[in-house]
Amino acid sequence: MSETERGREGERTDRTTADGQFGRYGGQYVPEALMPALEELEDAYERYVLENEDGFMDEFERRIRDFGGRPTPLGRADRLSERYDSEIYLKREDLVHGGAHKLNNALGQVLLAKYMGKERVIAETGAGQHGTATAMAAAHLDMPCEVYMGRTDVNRQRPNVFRMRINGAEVNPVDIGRGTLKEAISETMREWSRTVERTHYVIGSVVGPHPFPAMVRDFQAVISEEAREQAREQLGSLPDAVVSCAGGGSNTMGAFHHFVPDDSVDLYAVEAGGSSLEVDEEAGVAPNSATLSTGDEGVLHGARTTLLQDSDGQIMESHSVSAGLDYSGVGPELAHLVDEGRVTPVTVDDTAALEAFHRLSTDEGIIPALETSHAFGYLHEAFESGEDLGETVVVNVSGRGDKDLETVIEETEKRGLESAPDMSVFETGGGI
Amino acid sequence: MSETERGREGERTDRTTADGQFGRYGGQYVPEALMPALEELEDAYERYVLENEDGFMDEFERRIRDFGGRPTPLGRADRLSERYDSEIYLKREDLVHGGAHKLNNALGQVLLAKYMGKERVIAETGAGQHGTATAMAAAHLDMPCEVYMGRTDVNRQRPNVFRMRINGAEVNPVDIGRGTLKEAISETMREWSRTVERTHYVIGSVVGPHPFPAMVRDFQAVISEEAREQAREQLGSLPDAVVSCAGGGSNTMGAFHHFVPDDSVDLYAVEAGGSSLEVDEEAGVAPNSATLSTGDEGVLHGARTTLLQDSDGQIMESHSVSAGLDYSGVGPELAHLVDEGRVTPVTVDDTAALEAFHRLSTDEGIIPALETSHAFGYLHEAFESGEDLGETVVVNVSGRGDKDLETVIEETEKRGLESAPDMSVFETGGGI
Amino acid sequence: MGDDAADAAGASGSADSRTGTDATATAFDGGGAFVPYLAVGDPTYEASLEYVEALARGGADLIELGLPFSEPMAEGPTIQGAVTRALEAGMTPDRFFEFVSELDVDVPLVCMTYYNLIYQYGSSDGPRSFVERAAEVGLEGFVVPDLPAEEAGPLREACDEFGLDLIFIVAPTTRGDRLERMMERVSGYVYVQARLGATGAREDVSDQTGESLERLADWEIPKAVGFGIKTGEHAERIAAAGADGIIVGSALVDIVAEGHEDDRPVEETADRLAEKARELKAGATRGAESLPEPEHP
Amino acid sequence: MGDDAADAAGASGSADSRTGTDATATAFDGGGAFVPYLAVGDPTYEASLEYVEALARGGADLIELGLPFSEPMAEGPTIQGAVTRALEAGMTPDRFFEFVSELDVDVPLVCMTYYNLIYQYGSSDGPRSFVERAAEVGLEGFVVPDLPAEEAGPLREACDEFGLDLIFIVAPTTRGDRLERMMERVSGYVYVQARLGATGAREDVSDQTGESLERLADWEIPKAVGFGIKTGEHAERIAAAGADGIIVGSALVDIVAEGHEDDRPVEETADRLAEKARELKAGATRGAESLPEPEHP
Ligand SMILES: Cc1ncc(COP(=O)(O)O)c(C=O)c1O
Ligand SMILES: Cc1ncc(COP(=O)(O)O)c(C=O)c1O
Repeated sequence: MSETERGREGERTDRTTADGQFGRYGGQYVPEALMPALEELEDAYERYVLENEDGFMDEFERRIRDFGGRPTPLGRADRLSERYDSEIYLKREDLVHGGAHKLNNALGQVLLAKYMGKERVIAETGAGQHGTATAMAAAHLDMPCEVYMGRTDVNRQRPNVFRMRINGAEVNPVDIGRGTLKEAISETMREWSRTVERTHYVIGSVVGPHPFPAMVRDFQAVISEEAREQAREQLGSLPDAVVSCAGGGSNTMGAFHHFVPDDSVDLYAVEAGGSSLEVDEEAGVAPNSATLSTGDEGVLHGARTTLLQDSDGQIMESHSVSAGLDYSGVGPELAHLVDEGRVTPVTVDDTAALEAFHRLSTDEGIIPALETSHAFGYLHEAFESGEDLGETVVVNVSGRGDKDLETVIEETEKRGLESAPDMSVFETGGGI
Repeated sequence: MSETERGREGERTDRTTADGQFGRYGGQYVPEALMPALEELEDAYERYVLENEDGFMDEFERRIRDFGGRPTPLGRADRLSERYDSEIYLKREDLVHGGAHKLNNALGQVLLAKYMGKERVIAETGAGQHGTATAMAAAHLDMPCEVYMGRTDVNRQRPNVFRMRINGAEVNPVDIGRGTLKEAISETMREWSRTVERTHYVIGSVVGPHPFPAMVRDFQAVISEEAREQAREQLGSLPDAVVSCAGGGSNTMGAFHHFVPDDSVDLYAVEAGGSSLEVDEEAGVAPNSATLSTGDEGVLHGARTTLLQDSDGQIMESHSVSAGLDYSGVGPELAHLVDEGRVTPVTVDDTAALEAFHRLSTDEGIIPALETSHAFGYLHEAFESGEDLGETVVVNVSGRGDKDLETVIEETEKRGLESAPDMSVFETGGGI
Repeated sequence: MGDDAADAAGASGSADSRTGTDATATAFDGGGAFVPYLAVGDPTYEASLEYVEALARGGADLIELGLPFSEPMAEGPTIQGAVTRALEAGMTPDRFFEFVSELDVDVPLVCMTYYNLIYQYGSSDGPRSFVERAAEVGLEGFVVPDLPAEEAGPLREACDEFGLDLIFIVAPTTRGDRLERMMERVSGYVYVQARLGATGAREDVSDQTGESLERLADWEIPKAVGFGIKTGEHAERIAAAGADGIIVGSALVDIVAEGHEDDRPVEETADRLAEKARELKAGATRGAESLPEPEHP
Repeated sequence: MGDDAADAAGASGSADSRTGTDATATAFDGGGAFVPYLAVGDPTYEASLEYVEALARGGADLIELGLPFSEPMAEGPTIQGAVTRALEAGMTPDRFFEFVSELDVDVPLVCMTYYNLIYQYGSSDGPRSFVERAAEVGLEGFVVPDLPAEEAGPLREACDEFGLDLIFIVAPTTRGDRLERMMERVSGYVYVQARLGATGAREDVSDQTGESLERLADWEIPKAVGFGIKTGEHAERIAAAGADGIIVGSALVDIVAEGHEDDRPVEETADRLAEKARELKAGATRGAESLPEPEHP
């Protein structure tokens, strides 16, 4: 297919603004019933977020500071810096209320729903991080909240389900298909179609139909806004590289956004390489979620973007040890930045991510989320293989790993990783 | 016993400085083997902490900012403010790295150990909060770390044991007695006696022999230093009251310290009332840990202070639904401030604390630690009973409640609390 | 893409240049048209052939054939179930086209599927290959639930090229500008969504239907109402409210699902489908007959 | 507290004004004194009486009687076990004093306990009541592991009032100023801690012992070495290094614990204790005899 055809295909013929398009990605591929809601949301996005009508952005900034704990630090990682003979700095989104960058977006959207006069919010969640962030934001802003979560995920992410319930949110298990994130998103879209007039759908990443990718990016862009300023203050210059893990791409876009115009700053989006980059077309399964690296263009959950799909266009299941990266799509803007060569997509497999988890924990005293561990896995592989990421590298610590302890221990043991601490303290039962 | 006798008893005859005394409390009641270490520590405390020798305090402040996430916000609690018709502000120590104020102290002490040339640190832990904070700080500063923890606690606080191990700390189960905090402290003291020359003991609260109570307070005082400044900036005045939960008293002393000279600010230390304020002398058990409210003077773990003890002077076991408040002693300075009438000790029972846990979670989107919930329990009881705490009240949110989810759910169910969300989402098993 | 292309795309969907097969529109000529939906390949290719033929026997005026997509974002649980069964039994776009070729019915056939399958088909991205192949096997048009008019330019273009219809769904929330835009683009018939929510058979027939039909009163294209029609009586009421046809999916898929779960012979399920079709067709016809003579131009 | 009181307290412990019973110091007169420790009430009040008497029979020159405290901060696991058993069997300060009254031995007895029990005893806070009662039942002094010289003012004062000894522990880490301070306060004998760590029987006898004894060479008070002495041979080596006596706790408590766990008759355990006492006393005596004649003033 020629560039011209592609260009044509991506173009939209009668949109009043071009905001929804990132090169040939983006758009609004949703049931007609949702289109009016998207138009309403576009309008609200433009007025409140872009133009700060009624002081919306002022209130958002105040709340994400006082409730969310911003700004988060940019701190030097002493031992990693020594290890790699380079200045490694950590942008600490793990310190945001709730333990991940997810609240930046959830708080922004729930507040927007309030300004729009919506009566309730709904959200999908996979591992439960976005669901808990939305539940917290909704409790904080006194907004009824329902979260859709696949039954399998409900059962394997109990602590996050507890947290949502304790924050007063309803959790609706989705008993369809495999009962994981993909089904939860589809079900939330359906629920939104049913109740669209009074409900806002708080989507969890820079995915979905316009204006979500742009709006979620804008709420997350506070990460790079702060980091850029902090780097200039603390280092006297911009970093040479920013490294971030990419599932849907929200922490990535947040960490990259304000650096995109800085040509000297290399941007690395680290995807989950899972157990292998090969796919099993027959089974419809990709043993990874390396969408940017191995996927191709298609339409999923409301947007044209890069996807994991078979040659027919059926969506493939992704697989990663990290639930938050386990998604078959990726945000359209990130897909575009990769096409443009502005962002370099790389992958890190499950084992390397686990090793990086342990490395950061013992070297720096920060237990990262398994998602985040992928970013550190790449940092390691790059420096170990002699690839020079530059003199100063900022890694975005998208979240903390408390939620992942059981998984990490199990997977570490299964693999017999040397870098892991042994847990035999539990085995020698004392006589109490 | 007359005041004079008490004054005499508390006096020390040949100390060069009076720092170790808070009225008649404090001192250094430790085995002789530890005395030289305490003298060395006093010296280091004076030079590094009080006089900022070698820029120690500068480094501490930088690290507690960039690694620990300080300053933490002082944020308005909108719905609580409405509920109580008073301005309620939250000092957000739950946002400190690790999820509690504990890191302020742990980071300070591990850094001090480094400046002192120590080769390793040891710490006791009960619920695991101080142990995890110390393990994080030790990993961050590249210091070997061993944590002593009662066997019972090891078994019931698995996630925190995982976190310590993952941060590279050794966890040594203590197979003595009931295997809880009291035994862990005694065992850590013993281990310190054995290896005192190369080891620093990172004690977890404002307890123990001088200089620990003063030093831990100084590391925690950053809480009130920030809060006082933030209150002046955000409210234009000092608050009328500061409310904080008290176990050993470190978050309390931290939250109170800079307000102590402000006579207009009332200070409330909220203790765990457990299931009852009565005690069972026969069994040696107090079904609470209301040391300030019900205990009396004695000597425990190196200091003269207020204790839960029977009439013989045997230490009584304390009991609270919140592991972090479950201690039979309290810091000597806090005991003194209560005697002086500067701090008002109050108690909140298990059930009221659980209710407050749910209230803060659903009203404000902040899941507090069970320890912290006691502070909110008092806030509620005071306002509901018509006692006016003032126009602006600061509550110290000493930690987050992720660690407490299982306990809360169990205890909530057991009590059939109405305020709690029901968890039946887990019961209707889907056909996956 | 230059302005020319954009103009061309824009023009292609305008009311006057609307192309497409006559067949689809003609299916509604008598009024009270019955438009059933089934997921192709549910529960197997063979059974599915029988079922579709049974619907034709039962009086279908036009059939919507679902090509299963792994993420059926607009469907309720019933059709999701059908889609899952069909995919598990190996349905693919190529098998779907084979199915259409093999099918022995003489009513117009429309393909209902999601845009990604259309977009990915063939050697180059873009909808053209899919439309070309659809035309070859004799399909008359498309319903694409995740393709609003705004994103439909390229598919509209390909449909024009091959003379196929592009049917849009009008939702209860669709108003004003959006209706205009859609009217310019639609061909064949318009799918009127009876109420908010995903597909699925419901007991009641929504009040929103009458309102929706009113908003479309001046559209010169047949209006078929779907979402939640379950019985002949429903069908009658909808047709009596002015719909040119009724679209029924979940109520039929339920019969397929039951047959599958209870392990009934294919013949038996086919007979039940035909019978249900007759009930619905009869209802629609009664409804249509109760209407005053249409004032055709 | 005024300066007077402070002076008084300071003075009371000075080398020349040191008071106390003669009994304790005298126990070391022959050199190679054997000082056993047992936790009173372990495992029962009655058995404990037999055990202490057995130690006296075995040649004890002075006995340290442990009054169990719930937080034995300075003890190793062996003595912690003893303390726990004794507390569970109902030992209290009053029962302890009763025990001392009832005990039929004629060597000096010293009470080893933690400061909180001393402080809380009686109707008023402060150590005086405890010391008064101790004097009444015939105790000769105190070893208080959590009471360093700096905190010992009030207890020293009460001891002076009732003529009892206050024994301090000198640790391997105790040096310079601290030694001076202690020398001014100590009476009866000084407890030389053989090495760092909590109490507990060990296989080796630490090199630190000789060094410690050297640091105390000019103290005019008997030096008893404890921590880790387990056999007659250990005892001999320690005494030969210049100790005036050896203190043995864990090795004896081990025998009590074994007797309890194996459910042996009290008599049998008492005999084993007496035998162990004889072994230790003999070793200490041999060690003392190997020394050059002391240059007493
Ligand atoms: C900590 C953390 N990092 C990263 C991600 C991936 O999402 P995104 O790519 O949108 O940042 C998640 C998703 O749950 C997450 O929890
Ligand atoms: C969150 C939290 N708050 C309070 C406490 C009580 O300790 P302190 O009284 O020293 O602040 C603890 C102890 O573990 C804690 O974890």
